[in-house]
Amino acid sequence: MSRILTMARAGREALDWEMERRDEIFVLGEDVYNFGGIFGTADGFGAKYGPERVINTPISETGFIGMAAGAAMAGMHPVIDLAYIDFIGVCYNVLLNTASKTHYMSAGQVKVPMTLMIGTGGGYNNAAQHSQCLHATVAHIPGVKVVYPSNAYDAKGMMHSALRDPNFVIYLTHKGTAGVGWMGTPLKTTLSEVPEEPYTVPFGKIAITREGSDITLIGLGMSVHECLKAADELAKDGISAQVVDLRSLAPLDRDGIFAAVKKTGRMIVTDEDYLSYGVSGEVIASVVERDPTVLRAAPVRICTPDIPIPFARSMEQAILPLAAKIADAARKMVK
Amino acid sequence: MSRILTMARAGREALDWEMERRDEIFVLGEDVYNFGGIFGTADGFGAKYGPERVINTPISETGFIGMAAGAAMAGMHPVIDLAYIDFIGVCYNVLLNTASKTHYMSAGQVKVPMTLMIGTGGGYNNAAQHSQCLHATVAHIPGVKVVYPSNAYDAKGMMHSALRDPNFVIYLTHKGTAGVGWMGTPLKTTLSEVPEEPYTVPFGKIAITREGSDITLIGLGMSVHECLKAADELAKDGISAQVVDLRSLAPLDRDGIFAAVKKTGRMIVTDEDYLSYGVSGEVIASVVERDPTVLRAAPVRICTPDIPIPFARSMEQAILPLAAKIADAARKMVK
Amino acid sequence: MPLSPELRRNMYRQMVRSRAFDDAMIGLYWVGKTPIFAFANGPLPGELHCSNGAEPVGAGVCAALDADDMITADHRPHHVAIARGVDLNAMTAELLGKKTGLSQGKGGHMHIYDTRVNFASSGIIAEGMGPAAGMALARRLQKRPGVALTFLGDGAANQGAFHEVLNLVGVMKLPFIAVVQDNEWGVSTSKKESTAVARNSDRASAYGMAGEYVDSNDADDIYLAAERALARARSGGGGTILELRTARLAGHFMGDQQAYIPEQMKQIDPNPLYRAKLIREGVLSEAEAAAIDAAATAEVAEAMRLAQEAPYPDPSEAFDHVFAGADA
Amino acid sequence: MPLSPELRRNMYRQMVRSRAFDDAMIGLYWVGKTPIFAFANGPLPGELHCSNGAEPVGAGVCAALDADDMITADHRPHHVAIARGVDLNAMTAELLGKKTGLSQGKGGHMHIYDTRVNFASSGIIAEGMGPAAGMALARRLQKRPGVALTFLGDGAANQGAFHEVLNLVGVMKLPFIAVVQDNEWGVSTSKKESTAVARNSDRASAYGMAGEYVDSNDADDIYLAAERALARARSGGGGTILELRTARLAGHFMGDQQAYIPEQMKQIDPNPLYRAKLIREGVLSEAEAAAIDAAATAEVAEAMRLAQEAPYPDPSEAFDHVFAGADA
Ligand SMILES: Cc1ncc(C[n+]2csc(CCOP(=O)(O)OP(=O)(O)O)c2C)c(N)n1
Ligand SMILES: Cc1ncc(C[n+]2csc(CCOP(=O)(O)OP(=O)(O)O)c2C)c(N)n1
Ligand SMILES: [Mg+2]
Ligand SMILES: [Mg+2]
Repeated sequence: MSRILTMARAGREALDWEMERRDEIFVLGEDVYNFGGIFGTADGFGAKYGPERVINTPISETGFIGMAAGAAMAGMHPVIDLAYIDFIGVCYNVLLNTASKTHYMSAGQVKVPMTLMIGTGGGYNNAAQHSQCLHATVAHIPGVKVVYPSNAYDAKGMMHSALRDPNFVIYLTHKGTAGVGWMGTPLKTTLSEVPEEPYTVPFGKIAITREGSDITLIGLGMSVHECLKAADELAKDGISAQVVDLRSLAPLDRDGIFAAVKKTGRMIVTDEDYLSYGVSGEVIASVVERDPTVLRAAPVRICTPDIPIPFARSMEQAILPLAAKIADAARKMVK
Repeated sequence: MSRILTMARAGREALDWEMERRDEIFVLGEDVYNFGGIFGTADGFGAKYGPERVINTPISETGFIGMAAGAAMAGMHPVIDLAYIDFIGVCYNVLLNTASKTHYMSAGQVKVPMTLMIGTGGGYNNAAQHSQCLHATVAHIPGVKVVYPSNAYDAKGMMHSALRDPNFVIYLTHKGTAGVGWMGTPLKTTLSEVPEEPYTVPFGKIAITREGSDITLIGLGMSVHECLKAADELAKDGISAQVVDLRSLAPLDRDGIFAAVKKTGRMIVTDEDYLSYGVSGEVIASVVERDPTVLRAAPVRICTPDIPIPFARSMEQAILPLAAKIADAARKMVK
Repeated sequence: MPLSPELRRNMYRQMVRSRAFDDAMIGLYWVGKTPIFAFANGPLPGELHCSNGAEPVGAGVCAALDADDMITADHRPHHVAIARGVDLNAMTAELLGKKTGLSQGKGGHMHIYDTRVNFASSGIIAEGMGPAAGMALARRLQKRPGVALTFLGDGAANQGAFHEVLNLVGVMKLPFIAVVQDNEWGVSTSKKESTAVARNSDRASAYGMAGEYVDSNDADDIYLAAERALARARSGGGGTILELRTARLAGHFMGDQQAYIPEQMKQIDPNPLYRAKLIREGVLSEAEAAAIDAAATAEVAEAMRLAQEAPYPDPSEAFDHVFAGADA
Repeated sequence: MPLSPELRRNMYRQMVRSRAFDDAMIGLYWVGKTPIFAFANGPLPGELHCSNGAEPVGAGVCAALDADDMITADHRPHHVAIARGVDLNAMTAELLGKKTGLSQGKGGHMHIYDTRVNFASSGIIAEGMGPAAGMALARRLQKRPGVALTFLGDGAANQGAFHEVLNLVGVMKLPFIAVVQDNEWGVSTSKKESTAVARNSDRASAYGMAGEYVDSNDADDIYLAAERALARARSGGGGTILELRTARLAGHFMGDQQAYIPEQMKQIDPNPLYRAKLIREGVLSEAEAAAIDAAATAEVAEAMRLAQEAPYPDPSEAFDHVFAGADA
């Protein structure tokens, strides 16, 4: 049976299913016991699984993520809630040098199966230190898988995949897509039919979220939804836009991206992360290094510019990669 | 008067000149007092300037870089030695959220003039946690300038520029280019005529390190020298390669890059940092988003693949972006 | 300075100014956020961490400071900022994201900067530790007076930055005070659950520095303890961990129902207690106290009026202030 | 277990095995690096941090361990690895970057992993803290026995990770021991210059745990202190900071001239002292001691021979082991 779920509830369902069956999975993070984590992915788990498997931690991200890595090395599968990606600064070494590299440095002797859930993004006026995306920063680390569902179906399937993966997986969710109360009414396009049975969504495959023939709009997380909105606008002008959801940054589906761009010959990459040294450059380079001649026009990037996120709504809205900008760029490119 | 200097000595000369004249400059980091920092940039400064201005710190990178940021906010200009960029993991928050964003978040009330010197790179079998480049990681942060001299002339001029800049500047040096003893004989191409007088090299301008007309080889730090070696090889085959030294990642000279690529119609981007979500993608995207038709062939990236750096020389040499790979790719592209 | 009536009246005044400010902000915060709550809605969007209950900390410590002293505060900065003398109009405007705000709308409530009174704050836990130590170091190098204080929560004392910076302060004997505000909670996690010792001030011995705990949430006691720590710092005696029992009456942030707080842990409002004490001890008459209360309410109302009338920044201003100097 | 002759002979044996290993590595290290020194040259490239002088720490602590116990070590891991029983042939081959190495040449000397004996090490300062705590936690969750130990330097005790993890250990009462090896230096910076307290073991009170300092660099004393800490951990008594005075006779790493060390701080070699003590106390005869010494030298020579004869990994192997499972 399928129901329409939010991403947060869909992810929770997968985690719950796996935890019921596998003793090696436990959850830790700040306030996971009472609050169930930033998106409520462990909502109610405190009562259900007890404080041994749902561990409230001090505000010690280096300490508890390092601890999680050690538990993973010793046969557990920790699931960590890091709330906001802005906080990676205080624990980056564990991501960069420990969890991601131990398997390699030990030539496979040691496995580090752990899932790190992090919320990304802004758009709700939380200013420069609580609105960042930074997904390119974590995706630049070798030895970690980075996935980024943008709808409930993928949220559940990718959570199952993450929990069954013998590697360090960073599972990102844009705050605005999760469908949690404090971010307002869930976006329609994030809600999807979610089967009750468990299923996996493989990493490293893009999704074609909307078919189209004139132009390819590529996004991830929240920007997928901005692309979809833009595609609706463009349809009114008779422009048929294909929308690609990257879904997985590491591995990145370069074949899928290339095929999708080739189909229309035009590409716009949207990204709420900072423009430079990020996803947008990587995606464009991945296409043109195969064959620049598939492009009938110069590719365009609609990203957050290289500036800290301003607090005031007037300024923040102006710098975000919103649908109107995407649609404008698409119109210029197609005409 | 000019002399031939190593990068390390050239940078030291600039720092010494500024410190002699400006009380607000002081140096801090692990072992700077006795060892003068990783490249000896503060060699002998302990005796000359005393322990108040040359501060040996505990192994507390979050603590002392945070402290440096506060000193900068209060009118000083700290110069920090962080040794290896692999260590950013334990202090990343100071870079990401404090030093880079305070000026913006205070709407210009607070300035954070500080210079963070970091060594990058491998090639000497120091394995996965002491050989990384990670320059894309720091260059992705808005509000920080990231510069990367690759020869002695620029090392001095950019050090003067950094010390006179009212912003947070990350000054990177590839260990293999610095010309310090423990990395062996200095590379010829890093040594240059260095005037005794102070001078500045502006940030945000590429250097054309070698003129050429058939293909443009773009690099930074160590990979500039691999490009130069490749260009020598290619010259023997009658291929004229232009070599571009990016020198500055933030700001990035997109105009200069575009012009250099347009001139030859062919580009290879080399980078010792991990391939994905790095400099190579950004450089390629910067060109094609202006005009993909300047390219007469698909651009090629010669970078360190997305794997941790292996220890053994047989494996490390195989994954580094060395001249032979660059020359091979160039030959294929030109013929 | 002894506890003069003047000083105590002023501490009370700062406490009610801070409370009036927070109450006004809470009122405004809910505009546009009911019946459906979302951070992004209304004229005061984003997260909001109010200081209700912690006013004695700001008032008591700041009353003991000199103009030369420097402060870094955390995600809950209002009570400290106000007691320190941060421009109330400009601070109000900043919370509303207006052009007339301290940071011209760029900062918001966690990023309060007022260089006029050496005040800064930021939103990453324990982030203020290093910068405060650096401010203290800068003054020493510049041969200028000034003690640096960082205000942080009890939860923040478990961050690595706390340890690294206190060790640096200990080694360098910097004039530095870590004001640990013990409200027993870090979001929904109790101090008992998160902290291996009952008092963070006892951790001072790990850094060769002084530690003091004040158990009362009373401005007088806090003032006197701050004076002791400041005297130590000014005379070259090094740093102090000054831990102050306080309260967090309005929850972690707006929207926090505090259902996790057991009945016996309900916290007491310090402001009416201090008011009653000053009246009881003849420092204030009821009428004088009422006048202070009314003045604070009026001052905040005026600040709010000005802020609401002020313009929003132009979208293009987002691109200003990324860099200082020629690239600005 | 009491200090039996058998145990003490074995500790001595581990000390000389470790010394023989390091001396052999130092010899090989300089091959190809004279007259001009460069990290990259010769059959043993990269940085090399030898354990000469610290052998009693590895021998004394590891002699007290059970097979179930788990270790994370730091950039100076040889003495601990060898005393723990890491495969000496495979470890030697790893330092030489050979296919037969513990990590098939991927790790090098700072990244020694041998899951057979629950041993891991890594090169970022204090990085082993969290993983060791996690191993202890895993065992608790799995209802399996085992104490986790992390070996780190005195310099590492000023890292944030030290604080965060000890607090976690304190709160969770994990069976955990932080073995702080006090050799008085972190590279060229003295403990006095870098650390606000004389003894890191005194910092234990900041985490509600036990702290003990052993001043002798003597394997017997270290063994007994380790036994006390282990007994506490096994009986649910929580963690210990066990700080051990030790020595760093071969400098921070190869190439370090140690010119910064003043004459009066010159360190003493513990190995001949322990040898003489065991002979004096009748635990070993001179001949038995000589036999142990000779056996160690021979064992290392054989390991070196095997390692030198072994093949280098094929360049293409660099791409293996990035991920486990289907993507491997
Ligand atoms: C490094 C980091 N981790 C987590 C957070 C999220 N966070 C914000 S406030 C807070 C609780 C802080 O508790 P405490 O320091 O006691 O201050 P209080 O809120 O009680 O005043 C947390 C966990 C953060 N801002 N930064
Ligand atoms: C986070 C980090 N900072 C700096 C270094 C460089 N480094 C390697 S060993 C070392 C000194 C360590 O001193 P200590 O912990 O006392 O160990 P010892 O070398 O004395 O055994 C330093 C600074 C590092 N590896 N990691
Ligand atoms: Mg608190
Ligand atoms: Mg040491």
